[in-house]
Amino acid sequence: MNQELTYEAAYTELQQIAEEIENETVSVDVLAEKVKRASVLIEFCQQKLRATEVEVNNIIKQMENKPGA
Amino acid sequence: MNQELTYEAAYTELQQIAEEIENETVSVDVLAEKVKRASVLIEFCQQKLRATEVEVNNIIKQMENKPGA
Amino acid sequence: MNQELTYEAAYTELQQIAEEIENETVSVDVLAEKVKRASVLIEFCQQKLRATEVEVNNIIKQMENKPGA
Amino acid sequence: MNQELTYEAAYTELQQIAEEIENETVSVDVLAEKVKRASVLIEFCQQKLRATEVEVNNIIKQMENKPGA
Amino acid sequence: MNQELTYEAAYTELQQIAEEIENETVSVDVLAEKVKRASVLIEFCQQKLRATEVEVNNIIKQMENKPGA
Amino acid sequence: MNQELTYEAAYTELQQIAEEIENETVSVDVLAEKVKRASVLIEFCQQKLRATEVEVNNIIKQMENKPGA
Amino acid sequence: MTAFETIKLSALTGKIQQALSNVFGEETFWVVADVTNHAFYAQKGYHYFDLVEKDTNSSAIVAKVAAVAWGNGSIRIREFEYVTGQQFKNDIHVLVKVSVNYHQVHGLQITLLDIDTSFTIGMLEQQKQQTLLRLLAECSDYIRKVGDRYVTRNNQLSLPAVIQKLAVITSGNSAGFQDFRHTLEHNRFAYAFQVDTYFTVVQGESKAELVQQRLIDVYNSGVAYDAVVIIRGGGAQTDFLLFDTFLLGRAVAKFPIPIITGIGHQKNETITDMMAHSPVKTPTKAAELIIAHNKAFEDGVSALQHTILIRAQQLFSSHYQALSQLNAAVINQTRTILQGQREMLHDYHNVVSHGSRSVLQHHQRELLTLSGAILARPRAVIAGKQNDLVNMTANIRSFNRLYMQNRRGQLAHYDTLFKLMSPVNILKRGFAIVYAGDKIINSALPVAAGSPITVRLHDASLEATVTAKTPHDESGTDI
Repeated sequence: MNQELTYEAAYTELQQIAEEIENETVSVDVLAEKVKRASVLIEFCQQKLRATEVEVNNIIKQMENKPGA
Repeated sequence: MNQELTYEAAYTELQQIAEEIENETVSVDVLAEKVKRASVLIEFCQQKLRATEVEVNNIIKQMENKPGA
Repeated sequence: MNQELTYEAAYTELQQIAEEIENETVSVDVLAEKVKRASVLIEFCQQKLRATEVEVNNIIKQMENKPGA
Repeated sequence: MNQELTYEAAYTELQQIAEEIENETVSVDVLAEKVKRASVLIEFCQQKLRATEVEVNNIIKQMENKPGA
Repeated sequence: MNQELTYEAAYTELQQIAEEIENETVSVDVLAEKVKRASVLIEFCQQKLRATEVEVNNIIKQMENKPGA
Repeated sequence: MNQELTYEAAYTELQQIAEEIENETVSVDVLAEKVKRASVLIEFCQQKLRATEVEVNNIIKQMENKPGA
Repeated sequence: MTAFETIKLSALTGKIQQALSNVFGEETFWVVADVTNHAFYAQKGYHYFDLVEKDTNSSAIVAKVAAVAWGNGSIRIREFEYVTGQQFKNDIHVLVKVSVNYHQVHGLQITLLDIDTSFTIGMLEQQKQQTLLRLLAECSDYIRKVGDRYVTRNNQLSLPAVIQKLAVITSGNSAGFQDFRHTLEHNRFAYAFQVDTYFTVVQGESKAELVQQRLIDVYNSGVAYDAVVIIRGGGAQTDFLLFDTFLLGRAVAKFPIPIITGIGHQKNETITDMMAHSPVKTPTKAAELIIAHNKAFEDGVSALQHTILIRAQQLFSSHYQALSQLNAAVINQTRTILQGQREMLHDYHNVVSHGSRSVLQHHQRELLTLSGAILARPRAVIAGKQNDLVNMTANIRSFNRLYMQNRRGQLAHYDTLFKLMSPVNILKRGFAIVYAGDKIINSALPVAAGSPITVRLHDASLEATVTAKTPHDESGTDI
């Protein structure tokens, strides 16, 4: 599933989990499970962000190295 | 029965018993029985809470150790 | 009969006796008998109360001895 | 006959005699007899009352001696 | 005949005689006789009354002397 | 498409990308792609501004050979 | 040989000279006239020309005089040309200040001392206004006047984002064109341009048709030019009248490619400038305008680049922050939930333990109250009953006393009654009983006079005989 997971989808799911936990609508029975999932999603998002950042920074560096800019 | 008992179910039952005792609608004849049941439910819930807490703390520790967080 | 007597039933009967005596609807002929019955019921209720108290206290003590409580 | 006489019956009869005397519906011929009967009934009632009192007091004393009461 | 005479019978006869005399249908001869008879009856009644009073007072005195009263 | 790319079209597209990024309507998932495209467009404009007609054709040819464009 | 007197020609011309000098002397005149047969000797700075007056209707010459300008006059003409932009030449209408001279060799001569520039400017301005009115009248499809401005098809065109492909209409290798080209090619941004030149003679009003033809050539070339630049070749200041012509004004206004003019004049802008897209003063300024235009575009691109880079980085930081906040929220709230549940369980624990004790205590109290009620009451009941019995005894005694009294009263009543009724007591009160024979009579009816009767009194009986009988009235017997 993670192969097809997008940042948007992961973030949306994360927000839902955060909201559920915030509103205390999550049961103790599934709390650990939800927190686990949140941790997976956060890590996924962070990795995705870092990867994107690196990619974007590379593009920016290339642009800055060109004399015309 | 306890194998299938959930925290939610236990908690709800506990609430009912507590309410009965608080409102003194519980008969002396079943009081001991109710208190016994409440004690079983409280212990169950506490164990479940402790287990969840340990699990959640582990996940949180992992989350906090990640530099991106 | 006492084996099957419940606190509730005993208490209800006691209330009836009290009411009869109060309203003086009880005849002198059965007064002693009623008072005797009342004394039996009161003793039964007290024993039941004491027994329940001991039982409840034991359960509570057990609960309090558990570290999680 | 006195063995079967109850306080209630005795008292009722006493009331009748007193009423008869009051209303002067009793003949002089039987007045002494009636008054005699009344005296018998009063004594019966008093004995009955005393007996009941003793009995009740005993029950109460027993109950009061019990520590739980 | 006097042994069997009751206060009631005597009194009733007295009443009859008084009525007859009042209506004046009785001759002087008979009148004298009637008056004679009445005097006998009155005496009888008075004696009876006195006897009964003594008897009744004795009974009542006994009743009142009893400690339970 | 690139053969027909004009300064105007490039500028409009750049504006759209800038606006999307500004309004945060661009997803992280496509952010790198968008920045890449922006860099291509900017390079196109800058090179074309300084190139002769012959050179312009070369620029376009180069852009067509790049997979991202 | 003839005998008449002769004089030398020089004597005659001397007399003419004298006569004219006497009449005109040093007097000068402001004369309005047209110029013809103009010739200019640049080396000497001499102008030779004729001043003529034409009949306003037939254009036939009604007056003509040869004129010359040199020295100050020539200088005034040069100033005139510079100020008006009008070349001193044939067929111009001028106001000139002249003196009249006679030269013995050259004959009658008018010398131009001064030329009135404002007269000619006024003339030219009048012509220009007429041309503009004509343009508005005849070309209303693509020329309108809005306030002081002329709105034309050409100046309503928008310049492309970048101006790179240019058609330049100019006189070949004129100084202006060189300036233009140099400025373009040596721009400090290294922008590349493609410049196609369309050479023409840009001098003299009559060349307007040529310029128009070059515009048509540009159009027909099929090249997608970004702009057309019209540059005057430079040099003399007298070439402007071409740009005030109706022909060129119309062509420029109507032209479908934006036209930039760099005509290089000092005075009011020409009609061509008014009709063009972007008029500037000089060819160099035209080149600078184009470079600035492209620079603005590149600046725009750079600004967007800057925005995109900054925003992309901000986007990352805001996403990092959002993630971090979510992470913190999940962690904190999870702990809050667990803590909350722990507290709730603790509360329930308290409720159950205290509550159950309180339930028991409550029942204990109730039981005590109830048993107290049950135990206290019987004694009162018994006491009440005892009281009842005592009352009963007392009642019986008092009832008995009343009973006896009543009985005694009854008997006493009868005793009294019978004592009163006793016959003995009646006789004692003076009454008598009358017997007729054995019978007591209570009526005189059966007793006749002379009958024997017995009268009984309480102490004796009297034997008697009736002597008379008198009946009583009813009323009289009522004692």
